[in-house]
Amino acid sequence: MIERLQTLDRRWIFLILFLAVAGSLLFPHTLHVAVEPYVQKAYDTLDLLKPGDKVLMAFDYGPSVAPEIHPAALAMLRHSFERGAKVVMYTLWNEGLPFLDASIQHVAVPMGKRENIDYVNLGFKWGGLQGSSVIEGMGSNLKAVFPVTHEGVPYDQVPILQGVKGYRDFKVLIAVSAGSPGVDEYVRYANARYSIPIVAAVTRVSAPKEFPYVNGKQIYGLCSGLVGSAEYEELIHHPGLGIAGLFALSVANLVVIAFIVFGNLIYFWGRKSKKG
Amino acid sequence: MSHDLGVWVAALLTLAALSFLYKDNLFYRIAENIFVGVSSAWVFATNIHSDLIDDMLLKAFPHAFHQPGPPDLKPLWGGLIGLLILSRLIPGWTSLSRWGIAFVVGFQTGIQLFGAIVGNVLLQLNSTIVPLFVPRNLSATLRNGLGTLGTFTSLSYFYFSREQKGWFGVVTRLGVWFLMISFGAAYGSTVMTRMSILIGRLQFLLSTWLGVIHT
Amino acid sequence: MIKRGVFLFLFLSASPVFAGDEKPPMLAHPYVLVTMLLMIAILYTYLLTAKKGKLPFIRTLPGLKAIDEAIGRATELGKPVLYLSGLGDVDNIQTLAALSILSHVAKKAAEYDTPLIMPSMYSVTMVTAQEVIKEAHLRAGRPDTYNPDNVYYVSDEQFAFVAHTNGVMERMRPAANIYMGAYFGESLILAETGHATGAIQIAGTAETSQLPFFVVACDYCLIGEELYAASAYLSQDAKQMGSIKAQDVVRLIVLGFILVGSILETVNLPHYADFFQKVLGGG
Amino acid sequence: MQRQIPMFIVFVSGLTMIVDYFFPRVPYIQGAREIFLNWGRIALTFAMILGIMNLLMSNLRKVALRKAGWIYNVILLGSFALTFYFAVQYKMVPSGNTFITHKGTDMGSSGTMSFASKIFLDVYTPLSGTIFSLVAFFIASAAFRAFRAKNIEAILLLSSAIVVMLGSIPFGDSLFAWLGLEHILGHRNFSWLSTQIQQIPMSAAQRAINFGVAFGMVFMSIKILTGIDRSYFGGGGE
Repeated sequence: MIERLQTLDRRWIFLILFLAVAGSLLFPHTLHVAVEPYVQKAYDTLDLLKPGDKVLMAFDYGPSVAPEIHPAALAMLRHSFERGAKVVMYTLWNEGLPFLDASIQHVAVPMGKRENIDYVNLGFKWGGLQGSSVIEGMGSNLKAVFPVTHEGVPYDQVPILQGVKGYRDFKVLIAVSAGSPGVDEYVRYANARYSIPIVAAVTRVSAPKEFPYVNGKQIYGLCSGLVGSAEYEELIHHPGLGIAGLFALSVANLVVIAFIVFGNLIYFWGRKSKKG
Repeated sequence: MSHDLGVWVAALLTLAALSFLYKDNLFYRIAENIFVGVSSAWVFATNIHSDLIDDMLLKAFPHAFHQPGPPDLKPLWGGLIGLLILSRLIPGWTSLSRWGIAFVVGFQTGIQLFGAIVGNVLLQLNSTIVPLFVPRNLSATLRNGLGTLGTFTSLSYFYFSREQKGWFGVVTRLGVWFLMISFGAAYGSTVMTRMSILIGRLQFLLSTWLGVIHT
Repeated sequence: MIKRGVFLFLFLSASPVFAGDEKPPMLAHPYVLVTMLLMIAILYTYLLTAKKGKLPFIRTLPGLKAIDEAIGRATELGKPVLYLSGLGDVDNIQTLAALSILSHVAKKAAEYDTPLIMPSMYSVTMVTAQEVIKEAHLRAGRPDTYNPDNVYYVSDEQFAFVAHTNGVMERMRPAANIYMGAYFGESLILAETGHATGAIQIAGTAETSQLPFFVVACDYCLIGEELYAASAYLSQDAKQMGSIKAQDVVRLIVLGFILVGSILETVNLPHYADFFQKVLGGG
Repeated sequence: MQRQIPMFIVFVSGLTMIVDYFFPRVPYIQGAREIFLNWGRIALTFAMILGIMNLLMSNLRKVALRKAGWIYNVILLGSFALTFYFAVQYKMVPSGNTFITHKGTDMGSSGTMSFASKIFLDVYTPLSGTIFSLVAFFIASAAFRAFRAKNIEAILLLSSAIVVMLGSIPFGDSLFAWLGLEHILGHRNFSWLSTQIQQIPMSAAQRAINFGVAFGMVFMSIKILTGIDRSYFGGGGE
């Protein structure tokens, strides 16, 4: 019995997890969230924006992690627009473009924002090389990196980009980032050299890596994972995908904890029966 | 249930990829090979557009693309370096290809050098140094003390030129404990991330494809 | 004494920080320059000492011994060894460290005549790895057994690469999986699939976010900087060993800074807090 | 000679970046950074051709030799050709059309989409997401087999993992209200404890790792620039 449990076929574990998550999606509950200080900090930073301030926003993520941070991107974009800021958007991930587009469709267009005046989509530039090349380059000469917008309008003809040279012309950089190139490179090259404040939304997994940067005031606020997204949605009073996924997420977490406990029970039971 | 062919394709591919959990099988293998083919072609094509066309050809020959502005021939040098790297396709030309690689490695290394010094040494050092005792604030004192102790001992763990024995062994052991707590916490916080990806896929299957839930 | 040192440092770095639109100063980022020159000086001191034949002591890293054992086991079982150099291109220092370690692994594998499989995510990494392995075969005295088909490109897309590598693990059942270099979201997919196929697994990465997974799921794991130390340790090359020693000296300096700095912060010496806030912070 | 020229190139291109960073007023070098970065991007795209050639050739060879499972190589080649054809011809003029004209709802839109974007949305996206989602399952299996409390280190690892997991779910606190943690910690609870763990010991250890990684990076960079380390040639140390 013990041996069988100790060498339990992991496919049972897979099945249990699958059923738990699918079940909690089929029978959902609404949960309320308490806001973490880092998310509050992010909110407070963006809340300081004044009408006409320019914001740079990077959509550096792909479909694989979108469920986690895309809601945060939408919420932060909405918040910036609510504060009257003008947003310059781009992506260094070739997979990020559909999400950039979707964000415009879901947030900018319904809010009546005008393309190239209230926001602009600079499109995709391959970050490659850990992104340092592009991220470095954008600091002193944004135009060299993005000569035309995604829709093909030359840089100089875009009203929102008038007089914009590099990072120093923006109040804040919102980095929605799932890896490299992403927030680490922004800290290392954009913040270190041009001291542009960064507000970041990252996956839960890379969040701890950013904590020292937040404590070191290199990042001004951090929204991590689906929970962070949900908290931000709560702060701007606009529930969305973030809050919707929370219940299933909590159940999945409990299942994993149960497996750790279960694994240990078997381990100790096995040791005891060996001794005895 | 969806009537969109695309959604069906996506759903079937999702199931094929998930089937790997049961065991390696025909469907997984098909999905795997489709994925490798599609993704490499996709990335290649995107890069051709963004770097070869936008960054090189468009700048060097704007008129050919009906764009205004004087031609800037500098990006063609990038193309030349690229051709150098490619030259290894010709037998016996491998050394030329190293020249190209050397250029890329060289300037990138230069940037990483000061990037690491600024971002990861100086600024980190700056935020590590905190007062060890804050008057009339026990929690801040504890927090700063523990944090400094953690950084100090974990950093000692990576000291290579001394055997981890005696008093130094005690220090590094403490460092390992801090590392383990950190790894555990990172694992715990990752569960959230990864589960939300699974949730995203299941939401797609249950709502977009089957239509049994509404998100 | 410390105060004088601080003032010297301040004096050296007295020029203003470079700002984008102003006319740039002759010397921007002086503190960074000083730090860099200091590090170079330390490196060269220890390189010269090591070159004179005085090899510094470096403690053993358990994961490294395991590499040789794992290759040995693969040979006994008649199964291949899988080596991944991570998801970075050659411009990533971790990849370069991984290629350095590869040169050792490939030599061992060539000596034992065990096939080494290496799918790669980037073209240039693939090309470089091919050269590393070819040369390892030469050094092992078996140039004939080098098979370039075992080192190949898959796709620049992370998960296509992973999907393929998973398939390789399931089908070829390598007896040893060695993951060195930069890894991201896929670390646990690789490590758990590898575990299920019964392979010995040795990992090494400097990606902090992925370390937990490798630590939990692999048999051995090189943590952070150990990855860089490993390549030096394996080569037993005087210059590489000297640089590890130099790294340790810098570490001591940083430890000293933390200790002294915290104490000075605590007693709140005038000028001192300013020094760290403004001078270091202004990088 | 074979080694000297590339070493020289590495040194010069690296030094240019360093000089540009520290001495921004040096003529000729000023602005070299941007130009080099641009060249690097272009060069690496050329380099991609090496990999693509390798992929295509090895698969073609397997098909030609009718090696076991060659039909899979046909699938790979076919999907490559199809995607490449549509993706590359879609935006021949760089300005103008959008590469992906996906304007609509989340990930399942209809309307006027190019075939290239259909491939992206219906093949690339689900596969990438699903392969990634496998991690969720492996997290559970690793939790079951690898988190055994064998020694102090393992106990620390698993207890901090459990606390953080409980702390990050919204009802983690209420679930364990019966433990009476509030009475011991005041208003504080699991989410508080989890935040503390992440902010103090975890942050400290991560910082130590980061320091080490940075030292490694700095020294490796110096070694590469000065030609002490030549692993990028494929030659190891010497």
